[in-house]
Amino acid sequence: MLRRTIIRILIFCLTVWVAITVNFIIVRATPVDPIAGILGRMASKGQSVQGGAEIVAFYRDTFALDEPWPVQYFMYLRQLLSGNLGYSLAYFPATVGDVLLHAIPWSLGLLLTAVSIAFVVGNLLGALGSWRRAPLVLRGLIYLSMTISAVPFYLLALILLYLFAFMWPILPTGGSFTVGSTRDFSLATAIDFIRHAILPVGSIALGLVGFWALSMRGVMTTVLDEDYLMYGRVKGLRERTLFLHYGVRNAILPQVTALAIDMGQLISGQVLVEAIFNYPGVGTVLFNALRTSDYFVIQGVVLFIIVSVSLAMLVVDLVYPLIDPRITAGEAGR
Amino acid sequence: MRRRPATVPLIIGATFLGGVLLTVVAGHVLVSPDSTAMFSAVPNLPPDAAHPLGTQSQGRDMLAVMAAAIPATLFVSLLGGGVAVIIGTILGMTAGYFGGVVDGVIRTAVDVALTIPTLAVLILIGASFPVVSLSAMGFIIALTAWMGPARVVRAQVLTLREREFVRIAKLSGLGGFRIIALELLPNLIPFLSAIFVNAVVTATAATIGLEVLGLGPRQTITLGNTIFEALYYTAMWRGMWWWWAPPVIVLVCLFQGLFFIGKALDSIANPRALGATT
Amino acid sequence: MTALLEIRGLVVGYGDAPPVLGPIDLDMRAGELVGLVGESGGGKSTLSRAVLNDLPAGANILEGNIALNGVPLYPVQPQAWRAIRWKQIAYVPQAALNILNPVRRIGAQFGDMVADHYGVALAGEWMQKVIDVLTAVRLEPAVLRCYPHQLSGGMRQRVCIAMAMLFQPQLVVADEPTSALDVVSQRLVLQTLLELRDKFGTAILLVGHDLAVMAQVADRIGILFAGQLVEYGPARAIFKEPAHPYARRLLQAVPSIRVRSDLPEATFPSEADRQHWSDRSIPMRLVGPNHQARCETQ
Amino acid sequence: MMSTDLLAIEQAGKTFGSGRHARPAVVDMSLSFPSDGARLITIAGESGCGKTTLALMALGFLKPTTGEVLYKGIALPDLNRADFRRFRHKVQAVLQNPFETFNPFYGVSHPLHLALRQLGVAPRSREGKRLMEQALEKVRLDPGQVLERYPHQMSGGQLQRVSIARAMLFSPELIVADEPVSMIDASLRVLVLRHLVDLKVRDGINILYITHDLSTALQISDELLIAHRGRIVERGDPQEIVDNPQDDYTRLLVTSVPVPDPDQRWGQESVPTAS
Repeated sequence: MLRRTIIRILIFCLTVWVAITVNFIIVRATPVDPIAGILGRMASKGQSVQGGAEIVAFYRDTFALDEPWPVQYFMYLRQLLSGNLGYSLAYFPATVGDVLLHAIPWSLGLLLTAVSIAFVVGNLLGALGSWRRAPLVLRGLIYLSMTISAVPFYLLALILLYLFAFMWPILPTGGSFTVGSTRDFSLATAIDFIRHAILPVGSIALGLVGFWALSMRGVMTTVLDEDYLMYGRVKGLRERTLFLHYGVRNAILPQVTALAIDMGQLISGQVLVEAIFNYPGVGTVLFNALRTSDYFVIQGVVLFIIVSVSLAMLVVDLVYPLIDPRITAGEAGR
Repeated sequence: MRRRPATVPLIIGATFLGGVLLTVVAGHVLVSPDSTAMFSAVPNLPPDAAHPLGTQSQGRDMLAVMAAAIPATLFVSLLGGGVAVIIGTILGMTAGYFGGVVDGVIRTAVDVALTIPTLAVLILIGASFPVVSLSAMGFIIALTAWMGPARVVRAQVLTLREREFVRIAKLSGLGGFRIIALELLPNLIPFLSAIFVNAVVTATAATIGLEVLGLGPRQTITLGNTIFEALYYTAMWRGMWWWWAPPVIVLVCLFQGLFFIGKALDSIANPRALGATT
Repeated sequence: MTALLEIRGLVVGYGDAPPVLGPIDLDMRAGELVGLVGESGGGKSTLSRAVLNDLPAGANILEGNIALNGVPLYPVQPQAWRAIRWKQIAYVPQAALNILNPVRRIGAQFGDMVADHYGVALAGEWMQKVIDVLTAVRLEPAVLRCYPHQLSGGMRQRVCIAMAMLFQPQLVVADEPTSALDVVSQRLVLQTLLELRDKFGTAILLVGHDLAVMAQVADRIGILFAGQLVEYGPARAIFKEPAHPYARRLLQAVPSIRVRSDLPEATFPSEADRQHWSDRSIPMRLVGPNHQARCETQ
Repeated sequence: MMSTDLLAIEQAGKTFGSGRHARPAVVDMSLSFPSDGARLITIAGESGCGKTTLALMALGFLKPTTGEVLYKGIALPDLNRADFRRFRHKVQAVLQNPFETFNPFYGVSHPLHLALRQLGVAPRSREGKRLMEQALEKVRLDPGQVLERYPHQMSGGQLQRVSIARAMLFSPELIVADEPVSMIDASLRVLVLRHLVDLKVRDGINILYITHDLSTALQISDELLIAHRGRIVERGDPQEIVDNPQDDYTRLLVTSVPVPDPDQRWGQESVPTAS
């Protein structure tokens, strides 16, 4: 148990280190001086660079750009460890950290809501659909959700956006609040907030439901073939007991692992959905940074995504033994 | 008793993909390929007889754009998916068959790569080195899709390796690589075809994703670039549905087609995973 | 004396394909241990699953019936079956790693049975009963707190026997209960079954492939070949005076642990032999007291 | 002491894993096949006693952690290329599960073809056909029927006999038979074993028979070794061991084997204690 945890944490550290190093290499591997190059590119696009000189000076100092590579690498690691991701070029003097801090709660809320809805609905749908006496309507629903989930989130987002904000304009086209509204703790604010979240959450959840339903159904069909289910049935147990305690309880375990594995894909998809709805999360920050070549924000967001996905997977992996008695009890019993 | 459960999804999948290809044919028949050029037509025209899918703001004919974009996108997807499967298969087989340290290294690499959201890395690469050619895009995209094949192939090889027929082949004097090629590979063919389709799906999603963010090959017309431009020039807000809808619909059909074919191949490769309802 | 279990003209098949089993006529008395042997695909498992109303998907009873205490079990009334299951006919499965729910403690799995059949929680009197059956199979009550993978194969199999005996059914069907166990555990499991039979008067239908095991525990032995019951009689009569050619071959193929003897010449049964053994036109006839076989008169 | 045995396993031990997870599968097992005359040696024991690990070491598939396996007096890792090739050819095996011994992708003839190619004979040549027919006739299979089929079209008994025929192509000196009959119907087991005995008597091939079934071991072996938890606990003449077991575990094992006679039932007094 302890061994497994340590190995898992080591893999986490390795992942983060690889990500950070790749980041470092990519920046240095670009043929031009990163800072000058970026400022130059921005200037050529006609964007004003407030405090350009200060930024250059700051970077030369903190990242020791005049020193040889190993020193640069060391300085870079030290800055990162102290949480310093640099300045935003577009919003100077805001730091990348500030920009991220504003965006993270939005992204996290969006992700958690969508994933929880989809995980519960999808698994329930898949489990029920694999059970012997599932009604035809349910099976049709599963099939529908499965075909929908074959389409990436961002395309679903475009389609939903057109359907519910343009063709049939019942929902806002983007943002998180109506522009100019006062954000107080009133019911109207809450409704406004929810109305803005429906489409982004919906396009992610809709894309995920079929995915979970499909894989749950796959796992359930193997579970249904298991000896313990046959034995339970011969024992004359009720369908409900068999379904919940013998079927779903066993099938949900591999689903949780799958949740961890697909986290990376999930977040990649969310980035685009946020950008399409102009939702003020990390994805939109990234999208805007790409448009303005705000290089350090791009770098910061990418690092942040990698670290948080790794962290999420680490947590799932460490929590998993708690729900699978074969791992914990197995170790204790020996 | 033995029904081929794969037939129906295979037909549905082929129909969707057929529809996508038909668009290309229609484009070549109905409009000149030169109509993809800027201002070869009046901009912002809704669909009519001369421009069956209308024109966009830079005066390109949308049907001609689609006829050019679909092959370009398919090229990137197939190249990316194919390279990913080759890399994944080689790594998976090596890890699974030889085990030990080799396996440990490859498995850790796969685990680490799976943890890293690939789109994020692609964004970083795309932002640092502007991608110029479709082939370059294909190879970069392959970096996002090799882990799945490597995992699946490794797992398959691990179970096959313990099968007694491998021992018998060893007793007949076959060496490691010949055992992989002669005894293991033939049994993996159905798996590999299913894996390939899945890799193409992953590759397509990643390509389009990058392009929609504006990080695609700049000078080329692709489905993703078309969507990016439509969004950039606020086509939806201007009511120009003929600009953004065709690439979206073609992509939806492409993904549906690949989904159904992948499902059919999956059920051939792994009959146990078949749902009771199919 | 009426039989506990009567099987009359039972035919089982998949759709329109030729039947895989039957017609079978067989009866069991209360408290009796009947052994069914035969090669794989011979129909012994299909027969036991018909008794349990747990035929594999697609298989159906085409003709005949099974009666328990004179009451026909088919056609099946789902509600009535839940009442018969486990209270009257229980089951000891083949020892498989996954026969018990891997993510539920043994105690909870006993609890499921009590709750679903009697609608009460596992406590008080019921808890005492569970502890009693566990003691009867030589297990500590502590196993109730264990997960299945924490027990050895032999222990899991004894848990299954305890589960089968909890409601003191009249009949227990045991399908190859020891085929996955080593001989030491096999002996323990079989002797436990015998003790419980003596204690509760439960009849046991034991399905197996090992004639030597049957010699140790069975009162009567039925031999199945190609879906037919070819011989049925008291264990001693089967061993001393086998009548059917397949039964004779089967016996010849059982090596003894006592005396070393020469192995028979390696002649494999020909297609013609197999055709002849499964000839349905030959009726079952009495070849000795209580002993019948499907063979021509000598 | 110079050993010129055909195959000798000398105090071989095998431990899987390391450190806290170390699990010794085989401890100090020795046995040898002399170069003169053919013998059938049996290792009997329950699952997990180390018998299959030993078989894999004898075949050179596993390297012992301690001790060594010698072929004609030379430890396996020290064999030169030519000698190792000879060892590979002359020490053959029949494995446990006939349905897994054959690659489902190919026909039943595939392993026979592989063997012939290894011997430098084209499988489709007249010579190749003759060799295959000869080998199949030794196990009383009709070559015409067998060679055209796929594994799933045959019974376990038939497949196991094809496996024996495959081994025979190499004119082996030793065949390791790892539970060759445990997956075969009871009525056919003895017949397949009979073929093994014939190989010894008729063709002069040594047999290492690995089994959990003490009864068949008694019937066919010249020497019997009882394995328990990775160690050989008793060895000697089979009848002697069965009649008069010295070791406690052997005694428990012998008394637990069911006797096929309703008049010799287990006594209630000697129920083994829970394991």
